[in-house]
Amino acid sequence: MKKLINDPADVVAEALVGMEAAHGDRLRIDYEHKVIYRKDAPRQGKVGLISGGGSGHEPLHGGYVGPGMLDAACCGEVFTSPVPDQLLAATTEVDGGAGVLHIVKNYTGDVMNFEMAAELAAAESAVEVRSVVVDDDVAVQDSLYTAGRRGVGTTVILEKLVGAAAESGRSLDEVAALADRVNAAGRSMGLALTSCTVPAAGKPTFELGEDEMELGIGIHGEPGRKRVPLASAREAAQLLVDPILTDLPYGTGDSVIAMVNGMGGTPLIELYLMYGEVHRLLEQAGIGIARCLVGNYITSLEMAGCSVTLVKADDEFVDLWDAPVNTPGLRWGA
Amino acid sequence: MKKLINDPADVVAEALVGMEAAHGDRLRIDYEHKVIYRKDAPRQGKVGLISGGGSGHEPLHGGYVGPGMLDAACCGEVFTSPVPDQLLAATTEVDGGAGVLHIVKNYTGDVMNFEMAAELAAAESAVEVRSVVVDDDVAVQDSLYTAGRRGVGTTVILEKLVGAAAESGRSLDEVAALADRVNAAGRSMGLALTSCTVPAAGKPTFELGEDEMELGIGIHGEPGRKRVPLASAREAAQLLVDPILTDLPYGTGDSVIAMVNGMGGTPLIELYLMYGEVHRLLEQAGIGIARCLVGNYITSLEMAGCSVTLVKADDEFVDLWDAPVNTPGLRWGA
Amino acid sequence: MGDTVDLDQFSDWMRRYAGVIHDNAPLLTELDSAIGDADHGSNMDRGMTAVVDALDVGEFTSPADLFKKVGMTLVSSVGGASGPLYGTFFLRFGGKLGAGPVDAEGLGVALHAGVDGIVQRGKAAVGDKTMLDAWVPAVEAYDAAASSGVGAALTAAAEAAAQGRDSATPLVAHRGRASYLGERSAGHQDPGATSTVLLLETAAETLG
Amino acid sequence: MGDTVDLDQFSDWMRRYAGVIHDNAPLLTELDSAIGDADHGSNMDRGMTAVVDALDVGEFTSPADLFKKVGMTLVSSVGGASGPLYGTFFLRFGGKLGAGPVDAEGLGVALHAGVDGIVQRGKAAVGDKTMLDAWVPAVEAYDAAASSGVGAALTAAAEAAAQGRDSATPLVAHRGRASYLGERSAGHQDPGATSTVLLLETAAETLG
Ligand SMILES: Nc1ncnc2c1ncn2[C@@H]1O[C@H](COP(=O)(O)OP(=O)(O)O)[C@@H](O)[C@H]1O
Ligand SMILES: Nc1ncnc2c1ncn2[C@@H]1O[C@H](COP(=O)(O)OP(=O)(O)O)[C@@H](O)[C@H]1O
Ligand SMILES: [Mg+2]
Ligand SMILES: [Mg+2]
Ligand SMILES: [Mg+2]
Ligand SMILES: [Mg+2]
Repeated sequence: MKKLINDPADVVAEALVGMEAAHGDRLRIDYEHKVIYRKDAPRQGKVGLISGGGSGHEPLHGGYVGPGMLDAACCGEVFTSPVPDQLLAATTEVDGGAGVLHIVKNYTGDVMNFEMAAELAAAESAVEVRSVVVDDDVAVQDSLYTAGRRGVGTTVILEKLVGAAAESGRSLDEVAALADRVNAAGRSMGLALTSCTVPAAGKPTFELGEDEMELGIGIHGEPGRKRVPLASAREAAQLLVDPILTDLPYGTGDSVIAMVNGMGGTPLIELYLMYGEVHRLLEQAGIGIARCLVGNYITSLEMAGCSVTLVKADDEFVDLWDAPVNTPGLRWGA
Repeated sequence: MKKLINDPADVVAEALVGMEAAHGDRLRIDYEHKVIYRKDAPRQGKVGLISGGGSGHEPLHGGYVGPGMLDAACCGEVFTSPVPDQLLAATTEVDGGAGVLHIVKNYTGDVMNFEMAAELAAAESAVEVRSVVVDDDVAVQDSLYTAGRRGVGTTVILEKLVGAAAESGRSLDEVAALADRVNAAGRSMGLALTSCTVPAAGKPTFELGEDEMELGIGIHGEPGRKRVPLASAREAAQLLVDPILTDLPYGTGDSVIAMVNGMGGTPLIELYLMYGEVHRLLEQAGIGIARCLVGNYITSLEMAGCSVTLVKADDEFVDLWDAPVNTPGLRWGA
Repeated sequence: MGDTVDLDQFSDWMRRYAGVIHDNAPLLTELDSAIGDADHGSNMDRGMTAVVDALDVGEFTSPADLFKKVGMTLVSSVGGASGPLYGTFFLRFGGKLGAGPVDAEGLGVALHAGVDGIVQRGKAAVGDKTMLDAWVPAVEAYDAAASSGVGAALTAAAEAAAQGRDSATPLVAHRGRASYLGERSAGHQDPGATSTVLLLETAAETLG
Repeated sequence: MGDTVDLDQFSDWMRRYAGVIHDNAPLLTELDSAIGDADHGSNMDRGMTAVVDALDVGEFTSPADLFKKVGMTLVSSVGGASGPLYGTFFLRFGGKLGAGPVDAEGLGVALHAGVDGIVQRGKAAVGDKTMLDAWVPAVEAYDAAASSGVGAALTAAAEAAAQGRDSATPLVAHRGRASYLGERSAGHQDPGATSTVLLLETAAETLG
């Protein structure tokens, strides 16, 4: 295992030290609970926004804490959801009297830990808590009898849009309803060219031949839905865009916020090349791109590969997108 | 070779298509010359800033084109400096009557191609051209009898500071003098945990054992000064910071702009962990960090590893750093 | 039979299980690599290490107390799917235990309560290829053998758990991360069912 | 001897060299991987492909014309260190050729001018472990054999270039990317010296 770390058990805690050293002007860290806070949280009268999940997806979520986005991010171990204590501490801390929204990615562990935290918050405090569970990964068949779709790329866009809404003073009901609408409008699909190594595991999660790739991966270094022959960027873009377009709710004439996201080990030059391919496919499908992101936004450690996320965007979404944001991972207008 | 590309020969051109698709609101592309322009270039009365070099270092340089930073970036093939035609076209195009500064990284090829372009500009046009050659890599012994030090991380910081100065209306003389001062104040050192693969070469430039790393690398996937045993983050930080601190011009009480830069394949969580280590070492040395960057800013394709850059910063530098910048790769205050 | 399990035995169970988990962490992570995210071993190891630490510093007057601590510690230190699930198991399990030693019947009641907790928390069913594929046949086998005493019942439960774990191996997962793999999850042994078998085997050794 | 080289032979030299470079591109890139940035083969291949394209569409009335085009094309298409260096070589080389065929002496003058151009552009010297370690002994050997005619002189030049290339292999580089490796550059064959030897070998075959 080749990583710039000390003890694998300390990776998350030590990365937090670096986060605070780098962004102490804007962020503060609760090391006991491994929570990254917006420095001026709680903001009186503003809905508090909390997300969290396993680490290893940076800049998600800690990189999205700051004005216009999250109030707190709870950091689990690498690829392991945070525990209820962390989530409860953050919930209590960021409440400014207007309630708190939990932004949860749909994984069994994340959902259960957030649920327990919400139960504890209800029992132990007066904080009003709502949740949105992001489930946008079209690689996974949805059904009542399964764990449902995973939460992936739409989470980034949702945190931005909902962050802007909360910043503008919308109520918890409104913010939660918006979060549901963003989730409903978002679809993602990813592929991997290589695996990645969880520090505590010490070796790659899976092995992949020189001429193979994994299609339909999530963000936890896990194998995908199927292993397919290594494809050109052109074919790869089609493999990602097609299943999104055949899924609801996009059609000719619609406009989207589009993200071509790197999984962590793919260089930016390839991501831009992929974005060109995705752009062409959407043009062919008559879909406009209102705004876009190209880069590493929700990663899977050092995995090579990428994902495509499209969120159908009306004027409200575009306005929320354009609102100022000032976080380590996304910044404009500030 | 596992890459999200089509034909290796088309990587640079196709990535430019993606750049324009993503940032067409701010950038425009001359596909014939592979130049990325700030959309509103030339700006009358403003010194034009051009950089360029081999591709594969993204976001450098194309990602730093925009208000407050570069006017144009000339993209060579992967790890190959651009040719004089490209540089000459850009020089003519961005001149707004106040002259043009060429920002060159010190590599034999880059220097010669920029030199030829400057000669052609002098012969064929009335554009006044100055150059700064960045040579900040302490891994390389400097001497009259060698090619001198490589230009690496300081380039990013220099393009930001000089970009702010040009934007504020300083003259070519002033801008060129500032560029020299920034270069003189900057030092960098890097290491690699893995090699990378030039698309046209099709296989990794070098092989590295599971328990080895390369110390003193540049940004072209080349082997470093020496191969050393794989170290912990703590030791690795020391290996990078020590040779910088023993080199001029830092001392106790000084303040720096610090960058912990990923080479492309190292996840952000490791870069933050490394930043924590670097921060601690600088604190021990009595050096303050006025501003910092943590992330992938000047890369070597998908190489795993990182570099540390320190630029001694007085108040002028800090003010220039804080000035608004609006590029795909660096953005604040706008 | 009238044999009972006392506080010391329960405590011993947890300590022994911590050792078993530590030794088997690489195996559990390996299994989780194939159909999950390569952390089940480190998750359980982190959790049981925390449990042993808590037992070292705590004073427990009853099995109920002890397992409340175990459950809370797992919930607070594991994360992922297994933290809430094992945590809930022990919280509910302990909730059915009183202050004194417990007999085979009482232990059965507690086991049922624990497994019901897993079902409520995780909303999975037998055949979904989760730890429940080990737990559900285990409590059934326990019930059937309970009249022969704690030791025999736990041995039967551990054996049934192992069979359940193996019978789930060919299945396609419907819950947990393995479900994302669809058909590709078939043929792989479930990590959570594996840690459950280890828990029951250790119980048979320490409580019987 | 009074043998001369005409426009068609020069043109043939360039076309044959393009083929040689294409075939040797993997070798040149391999050499550049060890002490550089793994692009010398693709750089030269891109350049010589562009040269052939230019020769296909252009009309050339003199060797001077032809090599001006070759030089400009290399400068405009190669980049890196080798683009300006080989480009400058051919620009200066062509600058010493007239409209008609050239004899051994005239060719020697042109070769000298070309190599001087490389020195001026790259500021390296013999022993720095660059293409000059092939070029400089090559022109010396050419001079010594020029009285025996173009063929013999070019053969001598190519042999001297190969020896120069090999004698530079044990050296520590002082110029170009290889210099960044310090001591580690010793023991590796220089890619640019290698492509120079190929150029002179092809010259001996086509112009002799
Ligand atoms: N809904 C569920 N009900 C019961 N057990 C589950 C459920 N989801 C997952 N599991 C169990 O949890 C195990 C995985 O645990 P672990 O790897 O620690 O957590 P995570 O899946 O969050 O990484 C699976 O092997 C499975 O046995
Ligand atoms: N200053 C110099 N003078 C002469 N030749 C040089 C000089 N610098 C580099 N070279 C030659 O150029 C070759 C490398 O060319 P190439 O790989 O195409 O360019 P780059 O080094 O820019 O990647 C070296 O092997 C060496 O022979
Ligand atoms: Mg997990
Ligand atoms: Mg090169
Ligand atoms: Mg797991
Ligand atoms: Mg090279």
